[in-house]
Amino acid sequence: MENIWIKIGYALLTIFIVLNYGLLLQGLFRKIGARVGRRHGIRIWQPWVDIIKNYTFRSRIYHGVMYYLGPVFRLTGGIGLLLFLPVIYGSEMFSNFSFTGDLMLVLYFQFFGVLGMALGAGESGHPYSAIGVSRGLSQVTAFELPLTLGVLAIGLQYHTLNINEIVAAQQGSILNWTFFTNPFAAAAMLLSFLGAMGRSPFDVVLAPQEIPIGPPTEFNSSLLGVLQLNRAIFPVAKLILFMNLLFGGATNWGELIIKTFFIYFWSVFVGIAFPRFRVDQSVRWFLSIPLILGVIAIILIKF
Amino acid sequence: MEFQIDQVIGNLNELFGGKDHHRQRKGLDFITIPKEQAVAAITYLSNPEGFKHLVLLTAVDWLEQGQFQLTYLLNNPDNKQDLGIRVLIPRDQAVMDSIHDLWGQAATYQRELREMFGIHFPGSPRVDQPFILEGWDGPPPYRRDFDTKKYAEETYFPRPGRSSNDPTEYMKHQLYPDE
Amino acid sequence: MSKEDLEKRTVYSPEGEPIEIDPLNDYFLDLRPESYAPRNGVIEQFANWARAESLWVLGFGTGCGAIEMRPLMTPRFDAYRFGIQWRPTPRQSSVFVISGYLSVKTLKRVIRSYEQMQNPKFVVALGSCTINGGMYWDSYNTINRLDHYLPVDVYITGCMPRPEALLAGFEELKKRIKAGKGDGANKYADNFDWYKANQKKIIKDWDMPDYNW
Amino acid sequence: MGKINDILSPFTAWKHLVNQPVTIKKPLTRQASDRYRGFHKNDIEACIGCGTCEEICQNAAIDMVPVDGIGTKNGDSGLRPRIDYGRCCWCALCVDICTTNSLTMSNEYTWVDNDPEVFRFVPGAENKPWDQKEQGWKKPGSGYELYEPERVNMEELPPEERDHSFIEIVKGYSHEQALLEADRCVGCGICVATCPAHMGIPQYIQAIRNNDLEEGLRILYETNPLPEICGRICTHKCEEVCSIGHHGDPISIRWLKRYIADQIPENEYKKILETENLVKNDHKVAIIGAGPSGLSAAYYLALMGYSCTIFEKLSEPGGMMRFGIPEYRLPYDQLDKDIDYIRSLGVEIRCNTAVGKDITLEELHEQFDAVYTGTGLHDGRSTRIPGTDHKKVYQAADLLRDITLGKEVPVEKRIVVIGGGNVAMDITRSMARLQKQKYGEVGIIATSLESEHEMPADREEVVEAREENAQVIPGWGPVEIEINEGKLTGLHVVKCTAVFDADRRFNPQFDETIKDFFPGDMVIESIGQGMNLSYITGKTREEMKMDHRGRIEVNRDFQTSIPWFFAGGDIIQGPDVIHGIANGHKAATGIDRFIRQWAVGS
Amino acid sequence: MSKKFFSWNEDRSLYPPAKPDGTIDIDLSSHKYLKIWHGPQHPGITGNMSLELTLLGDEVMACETHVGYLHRGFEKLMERRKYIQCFPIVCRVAVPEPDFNEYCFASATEELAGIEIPEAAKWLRTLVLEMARLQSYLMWVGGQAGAFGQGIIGQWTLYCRDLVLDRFEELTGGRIYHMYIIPGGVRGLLPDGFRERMEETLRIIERFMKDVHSVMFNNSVFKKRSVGMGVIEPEWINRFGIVGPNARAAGVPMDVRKDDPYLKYPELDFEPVTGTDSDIYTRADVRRRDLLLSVDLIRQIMVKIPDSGEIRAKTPNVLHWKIPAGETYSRAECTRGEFGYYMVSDGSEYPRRVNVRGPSYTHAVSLLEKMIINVNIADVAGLMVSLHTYPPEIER
Repeated sequence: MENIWIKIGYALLTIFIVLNYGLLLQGLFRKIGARVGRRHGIRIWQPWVDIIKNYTFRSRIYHGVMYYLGPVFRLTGGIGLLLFLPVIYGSEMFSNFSFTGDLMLVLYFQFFGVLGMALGAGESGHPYSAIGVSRGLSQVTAFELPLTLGVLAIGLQYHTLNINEIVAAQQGSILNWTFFTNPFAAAAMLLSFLGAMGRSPFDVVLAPQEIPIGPPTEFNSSLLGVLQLNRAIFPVAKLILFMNLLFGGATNWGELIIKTFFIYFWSVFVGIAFPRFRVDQSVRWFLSIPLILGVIAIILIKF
Repeated sequence: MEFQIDQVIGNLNELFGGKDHHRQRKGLDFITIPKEQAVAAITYLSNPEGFKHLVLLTAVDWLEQGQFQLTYLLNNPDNKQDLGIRVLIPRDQAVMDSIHDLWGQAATYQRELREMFGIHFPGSPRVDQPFILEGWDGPPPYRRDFDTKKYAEETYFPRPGRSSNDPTEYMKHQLYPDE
Repeated sequence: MSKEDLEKRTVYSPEGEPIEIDPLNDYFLDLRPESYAPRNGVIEQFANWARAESLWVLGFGTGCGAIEMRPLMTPRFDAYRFGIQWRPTPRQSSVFVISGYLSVKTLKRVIRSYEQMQNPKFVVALGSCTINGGMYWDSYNTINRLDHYLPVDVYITGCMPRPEALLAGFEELKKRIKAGKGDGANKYADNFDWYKANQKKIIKDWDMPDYNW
Repeated sequence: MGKINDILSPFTAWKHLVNQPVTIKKPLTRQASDRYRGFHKNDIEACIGCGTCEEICQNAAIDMVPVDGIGTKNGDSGLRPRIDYGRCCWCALCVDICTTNSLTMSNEYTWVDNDPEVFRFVPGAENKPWDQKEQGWKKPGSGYELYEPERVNMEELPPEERDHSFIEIVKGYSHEQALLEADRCVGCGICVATCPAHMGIPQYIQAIRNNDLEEGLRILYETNPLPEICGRICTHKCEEVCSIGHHGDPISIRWLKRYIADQIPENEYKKILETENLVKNDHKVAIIGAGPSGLSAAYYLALMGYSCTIFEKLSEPGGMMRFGIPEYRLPYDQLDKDIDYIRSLGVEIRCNTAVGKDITLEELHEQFDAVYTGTGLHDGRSTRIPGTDHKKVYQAADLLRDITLGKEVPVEKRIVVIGGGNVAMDITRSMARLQKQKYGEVGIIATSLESEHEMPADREEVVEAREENAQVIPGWGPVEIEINEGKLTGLHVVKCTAVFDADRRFNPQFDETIKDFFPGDMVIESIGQGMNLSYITGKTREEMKMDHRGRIEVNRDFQTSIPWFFAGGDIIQGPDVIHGIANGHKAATGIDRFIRQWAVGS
Repeated sequence: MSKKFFSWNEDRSLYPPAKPDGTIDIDLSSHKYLKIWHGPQHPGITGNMSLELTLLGDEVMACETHVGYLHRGFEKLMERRKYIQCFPIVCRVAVPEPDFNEYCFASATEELAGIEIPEAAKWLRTLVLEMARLQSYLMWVGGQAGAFGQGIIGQWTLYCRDLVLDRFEELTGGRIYHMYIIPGGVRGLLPDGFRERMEETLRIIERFMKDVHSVMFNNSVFKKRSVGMGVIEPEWINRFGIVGPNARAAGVPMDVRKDDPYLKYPELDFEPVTGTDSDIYTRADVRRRDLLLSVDLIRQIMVKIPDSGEIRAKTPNVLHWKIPAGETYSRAECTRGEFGYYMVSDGSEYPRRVNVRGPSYTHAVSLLEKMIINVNIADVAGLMVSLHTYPPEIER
């Protein structure tokens, strides 16, 4: 805590590990999805090559300053989220910049990237981007509601907004996990998590069948590379958040990998089996069951 | 009342001046109707006679006779009967009444005929909009007097370096070089 | 956008300054692309390796051959394991598979898509039709020689080529890229006037609708 | 309940996670199916370059190009298909129509290149990796034919009806039959160069298909003024090289030609051929011999406006066609039809006028601007074996002539014919008929040096001779004619093992141990004929250049070393009617050229 | 919260609906409305065509179908090719289903020429047509699921389709373009061991189709997307020339195989598959059942098909095959409905005119333009796929 530079160094190390872990997860789950489709799928190291490739393009399209800033904001959202999460519970090195009340900031960072992306994609002037952004924002807004209710329920349950403390409260036994102590909040959050991960049935934002890949449609070359970096880091950050809030955090990397793998697997598990909702359908869906679960969680905690 | 194709043909002959009836096979007949009566005949067929389904509408270019033949192929689904209505229109005044109000897809057919044959159907929706071609400045390509091979060779310049020999001439030349 | 919007006219800026515009020439497809010199040595080699091992194919089925793309993407042939993936937007793709014959109408869209792709970009041409017109050699609406309109990296013969042949084509493309021969984008930029002249010779209607893909 | 099921049931997709992927491990080396239509192969030795593949290709993908190491010869154009894979669509129609079955496809399918110019190749001539591949598309069989390989059967008189008379055996095609037969032709034109007269064979067959016989007749007369004759007795070298014959029966080109000529009456010829108003010039040409080459020369000269006079030694024109070929093969009325048409163009034929006897060559030279001779081969050659000087040993040519002239010919009960050519068959079958007429039964043996499949006679001649109860026993060499007390009793023969030596020279080998004896009362020799040039005398004879085989030397215009004297036909080319016609035609152009030069010069 | 808020099948249109004649009251060119080009370079479009959509919010207010990107001028090209030379090119008219083109062209030619094809050829043709239907449906099922974002179905069905293509390759020598049904007959008998391999393929297909049924059709999200969506009103059937499964899903048992039996269909035992609701789901289900019917029909055919026999009738030399003057129309039931060739001969070696009647022509242009109004942009791809259109047969 004394030397901020050491802390920054540790944070960079975290980012590096998380980036590679994120890319590994990406490759792994694409391979798992491919196996369900009875094929081999990409090589496990393909995500790395894809990123490198995108940085080796010689030219890029220019759409204005905000267009450049969009991916930067998006990446900032991902890294920001990660930086305010305690990654490994009880580890000095990997607790990042976690502080009292960070849960609120983390919730904000979840949204931050989306907004930044919205600005950048808007600048590109592409109608697919516009449609994608509007879909994305509506959906994010919709799933944030049950998510926030769940988070609030957890906050109320543990009387704190500090993630570290929430993790600490879950130590000792598996049965101490919020997942078991507060099942309604967990259910509400895990259902919103499906939306947060942007997989089927809630992937209408990117929906290649209607608006070829939505907001990032206009991004290319290294800008796309930035987005890909975010796509590696951001999900892992979210996984860590959910792991911390619901599954008792991790005291070492091995535990983290196992827990995050299964949380990620939850979204893939659903994603493979279902087609996607239309955006109005997904909004309605989030505002029905998950929302009710969230409200129940709050009510149960409060009364 | 029992459906009788011969009676339908008789009615067409009598009411609409049909002629040249030809039975291609059981269930498929062709008949020629004068241009002026054609739409009335088709309307008549589509309603009381039960030819509810327009199978296709196309044209044949009889360049030598200076005529376009429009073929309206109607189908009577209940009685499994097809009837081709041939309508001959002059090539230099290729105008025909539209039937888009009878069938929705007729408008598409008429748009295609307009583009590909240059047959005009006044009143048909979007009939003057390009349908298949874009930026086409030649004659309507399905007309017989348009030579697609010549056009293609002039426009898309085939890859050079090919030449062929006629076996007959080549053999004569090789075997009897001094003849 | 209506036809009148595309005619030559004078517009006035908010300050009242007259501006002559010729939309067909100003807006569409005439932006001169730049030619980029490759970097030196190991860096370029590494970049080429990455480019070769991560081929993002633009999902634009221009002709019959597109039907063999699906077997490639699906379990039987599974091109993903060779680093070949499909991408729906041209801006993010690096490989353009011209799947067979091109009608003039499609060629226009193909050129537009191609020009949106970023340097370096590669073109794989499938089947006889791209080489010398194929079975549509005498058609008034299809081009005969693709290399007149776009620089082509690899031709795969067949009508249509089987998925296995396509994979062989992609392997050949990888080899070329790794050897630093995948310079189609620069070639296009260097010979831009020639390509444009050829394109304009057959595409009579440059009235490109307000496309968005 | 259904709703819950709808939520849970999709998760069953995950059961596939534990199954093995169905991906093909090594797609690049995967074999296509046995029938796959992959890249082309061509057995370049079997291919004859007929170009039918080029003809059927709807993509204009095939060019016929010369190939190193493949020469042009009769029945092989020397061209080979070069396929442009910038055009090909792998429909394999070229394979299915291939007349020799040489073109096939492998099941190889991968060809990748950066250069668009390389996708053109001559299958079989350029080494390609797939040349050795066994699998691939072949012609399917099972009744699958794109053209009819079997010939339309020509109706003939049955043996019992024909073996005692000289009426024509071959009935000729009916309209339907001719259409069917003409339909089989693929129009490749391989036959054209082989035909000595280079007749427009595909064109007149096409005319038959189009039912435009007048056009057909015009095409015939462009190169052949004796279609009725050729349509019956031509040696049809064209049919031997016919591309269809490589996989099926060759087209009956001869019969089709006859069909055209048969259908049109002679009195319409002038109108159809537009020869009603020929413009005459004032040059005159003398022609010696009214055989095919003489008539041909006369016809084309007449067309060019020359006044021609033919001097014929015998009582009627036609030469060998009339006096060498029996009537059952070539009826005299048909012969007359062709000759009469030529006459009708103003050609004068002086029969019973022997040059050298009734008029000398010098006289001809004085009276005419040029002289063409086509006197043919009329003097029978002898085997010169012991006994040939017996009076019961005859020459086939003499007998045939006598039969035509209506003279009484000696017919014995048992006859032996020496020879395996068409003339031998002619005399055999003629004598057989006479025997049948005279004795009610046939007792004739034809024997030849050549073995069954080497016999120079047309196959159908041999078959028909046997049908008519004549015995044809090939493969024996005559050694002696047995004469017992002045009476001829038969022919001694020994087995002939080979007729030609390794260099294809005539050099018969005999196995003396295997002997046979053919009993007979008379022997007819038919081993070829020689020419009689005794009418060329004096200064002409001295100046005339002869080659080492004793034939007159001519240039390509059939002009001898004496400028005004042209020669052609059998005396130059050997016995063959179509060669004679071709020579006559060429000589006519040569004479025309000579007279023009001469006229200009003087 | 009203019940309406949770209902999925309400009338979603909040905007002025189109009038019966298809026009709308608002000015689409006023730049207030978003114009989207759905295609030609677009993963949501089937093949190479495009829809020009004018959007109000995310609902389609107007649509124009643009075709012609695949126009090769077949009908013109055929006029300068001999009949046999047309044979290799007709299969290219509809790329995913070439065999119906080959059959219709061949049967029209044979009818005009007065040729009866051999028995074995008839069976082989029936087999090939059913296999073509099977493979086309298999690809379509994957497409329909994919249009709604479920990629896994396409992985399975395209694998199955590839197995059918392997059988095609064995039988016909071609993978996509079979060029097998030649005027006069077919181009080969069954290869050795074909029956066993075919049966194996059918078993695999049935197994996967069971999974497809439980994963795609018994799927709450898929049902939410497709039930009640894109309904074809019964009165449109004749009005827009709707045929095939699109009509059968509306309860009209329109099937050329029954209505105008051709080849060996009279000897096969089957009933046309029909549905009642005429929405996307029903159409998908009708096609799924039709697919299984094809599997059943192939089994029936494999029992009756002869192993030997003549495969091509005697025809005149194809190089100069003149067809007697006349005109005819020959049809077959393809996966999209009635596929037909109208052929006019003037007695020469070349067809005077050949017109291809592809069912996509009516489905993808006039019908789609009508149905797409007031549909959410997200449903456009699904709706379009559910009409099962193949662009190459529209513009030919």
